[in-house]
Amino acid sequence: MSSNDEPKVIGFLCNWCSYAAADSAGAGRYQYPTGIRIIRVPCSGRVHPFFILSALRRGADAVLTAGCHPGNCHYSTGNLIARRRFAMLKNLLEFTGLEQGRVNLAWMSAADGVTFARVASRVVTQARELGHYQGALRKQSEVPDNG
Amino acid sequence: MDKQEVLRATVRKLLQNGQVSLVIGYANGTLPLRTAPVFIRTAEEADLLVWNSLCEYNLANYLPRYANDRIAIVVKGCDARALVGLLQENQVQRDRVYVIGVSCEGVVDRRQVAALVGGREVTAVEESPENIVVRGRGFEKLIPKKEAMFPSCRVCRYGNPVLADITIGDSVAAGEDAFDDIAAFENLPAPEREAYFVREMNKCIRCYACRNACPMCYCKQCFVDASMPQWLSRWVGTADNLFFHLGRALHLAGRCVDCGACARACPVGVDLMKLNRKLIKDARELFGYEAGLDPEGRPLLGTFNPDDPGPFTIRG
Amino acid sequence: MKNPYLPMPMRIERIGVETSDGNIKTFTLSFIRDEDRQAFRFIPGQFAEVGVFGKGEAPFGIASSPLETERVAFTVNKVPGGVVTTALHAARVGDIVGMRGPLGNGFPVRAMEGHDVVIIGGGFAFTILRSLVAYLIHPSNRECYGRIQVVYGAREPGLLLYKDELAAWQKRQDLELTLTVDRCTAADEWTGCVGVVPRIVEEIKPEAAKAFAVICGPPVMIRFTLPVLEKLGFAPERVLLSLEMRMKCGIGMCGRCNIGHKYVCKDGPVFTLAELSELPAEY
Amino acid sequence: MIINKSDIAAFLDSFRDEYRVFAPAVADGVSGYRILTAGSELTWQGLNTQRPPKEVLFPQSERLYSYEIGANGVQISAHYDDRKKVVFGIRPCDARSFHYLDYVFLGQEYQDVYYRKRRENTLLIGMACLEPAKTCFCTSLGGGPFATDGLDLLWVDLGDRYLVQVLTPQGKALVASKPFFSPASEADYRAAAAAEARARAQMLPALDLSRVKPWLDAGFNAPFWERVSEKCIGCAVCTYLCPTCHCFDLSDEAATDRFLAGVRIRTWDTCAFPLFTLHASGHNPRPTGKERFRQRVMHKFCYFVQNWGEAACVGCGRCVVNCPVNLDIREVLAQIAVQDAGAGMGQ
Repeated sequence: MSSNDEPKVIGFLCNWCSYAAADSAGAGRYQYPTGIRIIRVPCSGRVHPFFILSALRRGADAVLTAGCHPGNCHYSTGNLIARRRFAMLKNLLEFTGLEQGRVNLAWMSAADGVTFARVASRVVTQARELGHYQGALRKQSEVPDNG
Repeated sequence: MDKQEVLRATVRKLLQNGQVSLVIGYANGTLPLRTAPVFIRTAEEADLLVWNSLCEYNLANYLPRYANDRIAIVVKGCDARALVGLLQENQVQRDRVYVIGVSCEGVVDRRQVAALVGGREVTAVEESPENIVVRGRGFEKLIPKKEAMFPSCRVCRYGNPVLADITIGDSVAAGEDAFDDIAAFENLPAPEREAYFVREMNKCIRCYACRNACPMCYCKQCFVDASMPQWLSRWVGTADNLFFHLGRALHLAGRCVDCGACARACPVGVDLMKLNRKLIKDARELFGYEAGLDPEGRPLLGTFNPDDPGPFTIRG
Repeated sequence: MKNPYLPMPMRIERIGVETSDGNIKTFTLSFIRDEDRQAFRFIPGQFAEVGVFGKGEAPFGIASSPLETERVAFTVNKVPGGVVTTALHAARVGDIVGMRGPLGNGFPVRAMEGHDVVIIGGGFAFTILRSLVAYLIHPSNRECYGRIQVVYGAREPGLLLYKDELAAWQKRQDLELTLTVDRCTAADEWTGCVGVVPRIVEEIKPEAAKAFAVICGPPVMIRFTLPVLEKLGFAPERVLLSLEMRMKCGIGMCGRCNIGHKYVCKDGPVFTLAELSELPAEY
Repeated sequence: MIINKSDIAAFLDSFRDEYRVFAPAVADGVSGYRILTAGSELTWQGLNTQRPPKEVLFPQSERLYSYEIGANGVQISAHYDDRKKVVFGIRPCDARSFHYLDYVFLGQEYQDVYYRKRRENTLLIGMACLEPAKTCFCTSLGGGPFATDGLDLLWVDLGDRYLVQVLTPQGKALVASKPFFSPASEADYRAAAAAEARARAQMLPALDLSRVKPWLDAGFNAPFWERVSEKCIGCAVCTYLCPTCHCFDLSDEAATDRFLAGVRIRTWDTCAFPLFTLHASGHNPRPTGKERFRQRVMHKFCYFVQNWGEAACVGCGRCVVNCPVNLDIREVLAQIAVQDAGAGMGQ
């Protein structure tokens, strides 16, 4: 993958932590890769598995979900629900052959600009190493005789 | 009396004394190797009911349709677990349903039989306690039931209904399920696993028989039909088929009771149980959770434990 | 061979907001290709599939006059959850949309010649009736028809469509227009009738003997208006209704808009009450 | 004419340059009409495939056109398929299904260009059924194991060779253009006639459908529909696998890699799904399984007869074999045939 062919990473960032962390990374001038596209969500618990499937289906090379540390959820338990759901999703996707490193979950606090920059770099670097996602969620079986 | 006679007598009485107005059970089908769901409203019709190893449907699927009737339903072990799931999720009111449990030693899977007779048409079938005998033009084959059985039945631990107002039949020994099938698949290299699912997904015609045969798929609007946002393309191809099956499996995570109704309904034999049983295995291993055992319990993904494992979380 | 699935590209020339709630807009489309402009001819009551590229198509009755050949107008109600109507409402002047049509049978304007016409409309469904009225009162057609009475009702004054045109029609001598609303407040400064459409029809007592009645509106309005027309002596063969159904192809192939053996897209959308009484009530 | 079985692979291979050859085959456990890349791949032994042959002419998913919006308007390019095709080994019932699809796609004011281009370029070589299945009921619908409707050629398996019945000018030209055919003898014709008699004798007695249409004409509101549809789970197995079901959906797919570009696609759709008739307003003329099941039966055995003079069913048995809950259309028809004539009149 060349440098102008950067991986596309979708970041679902919790409004109360990682989204603010991304902000403070910017303010603190911590470098993080441009390949990450941020979608703000109210809580990591809002990240339905379909968001992640859909991101992979429609062009993402990797997905990051980031929420508050367990115990620190703004809504008290959203991230704990998210963790269970994510465990099932990640295992199932990898069971069907998805490479490790395509779907990711991280915890951080609002002040963690450095953490955000590091996590984002790690996810993008992983994705770069994996190459563009061309797996089963991107394959289109052609009808053999469809002109 | 054999199970079928007890079943008929039970149903006759329930309808005669007005305890229920409808009974959902199994009747003989129009084809060999098939029974058919039957809806019985009079005591005379009780003689239509059958019990044999071809009672493959999970009749709990029909329950949410009859929210206003007092009904009785015939359930196997796995069906009873689905019913527990429906109670847990408030889709069925316990006091409206009279549960006729029948202890079950496994159901015959038409697909296994077809494979054993080389796809030839079966025109007659006979059942004995240990075997089934199938006949067709120019062949007759005796098949031990274990070989003809739906794969999940071979490792079933819940042949005895976990919930019933009456249980018919002697209790059956619980099997042992080590999820060897899933473990073996997990050990394959990732590209092989992906290639397997690509092949399976390419078979799918998106008829949604799996969804519609599943008692736990009762959503008023399925995500496949949503238009804002539209999750799935109408195009029937690998990617969207996989999205559908992953999405459905994830909706069933912690809810699927391994009854296999979806897989048996599938006209093209997509290996749906691979996905379902992986999630069942993970729910058990990661969270010590099993679906359909406790009507008062909470669904796996509707709850949490502060100590849930999270080895996958990444750090900077 | 003409491919009935290929849309004509059309440019949105004008977008008018019709109602006070902003949920109904009229889109005036102009032809991008000359050959389409020359070929496109329709009769009132026909519809077209209007498509937003990337979102899909939906059927809309043509709201403009058949005698206006430069452009075609559609009045679109934004339906919650309606992908196409939502996308159209988000469109801007200059955007390109697709159009397939005209489709369906339209009103039997030839058979109606020499007759009085009573046009009864309610709410948003008035759009194709506007096309019909415009056709009937056009100088080249007006003398072919007898008395023309129009009753048009809406829930409240702000929800009436085509207000400028209605005002112009009210000034005409050759058209009797009665506007009515279910309710209004003083702030509306409403001078028309108040009352539901069936009651107004009963009050104005159109003469049935040599008239056609045309009804378009919400099911409840139709249900209560039909008995009124029957009482007034309208024969079922002379009562015309336009039906709505979910449609995709518009040409009788995709299979979803049938009522009995008839397809609303190609055998309709206009049916006489007599025809409908022969069909199952599955609409 | 006669062709020896030993020549079949060569016969099929002789099409390769000009035609795509579709023949019944199994792939990943699912049988259907698939493209053969070599004549030697022909191994099919069974009768009806699981997937119907309609997909050769009317694929489950197809692109109708691509669009791209630019400064000067929109570029629309249609995707036609006019490649030459041979469907080899199609069963007589399946061949008849094309005849019904022709009514819908070619017999109306507008023609379906996509279907037409495929249809015009497709030759049908039928294979007579020597051992009809117990689920076959083609004879109830005017067909038969040796029926010829819609076929260019009908082949009858005579053991070491096939008797070839030439049915159309196209079939005649095909036979003339290939070096594999020789004249048949009287004995060959007698053998084929005997095979047909045996095949017919193996079939279950034909259903008497004479009372079905008259009852359906008046039976729309009959209470019958409540019970008969009760076990239906509302999936699309019967309609998708039906060779005559032709309903479809049209939808747009925006490209994910470009702005303002995409395709319009056509995909099979079915009266079994609630979404099929759901209005954007939320109103649904067929709100429950009962109405949707009724529509399927009515469409095939009443409305289609009214519009085209024949029932939209060829008796192939796919819906019978594959229904997840054994809702057997033969049983439904038999029940209708014994319904009280006046039962459906009430509103």
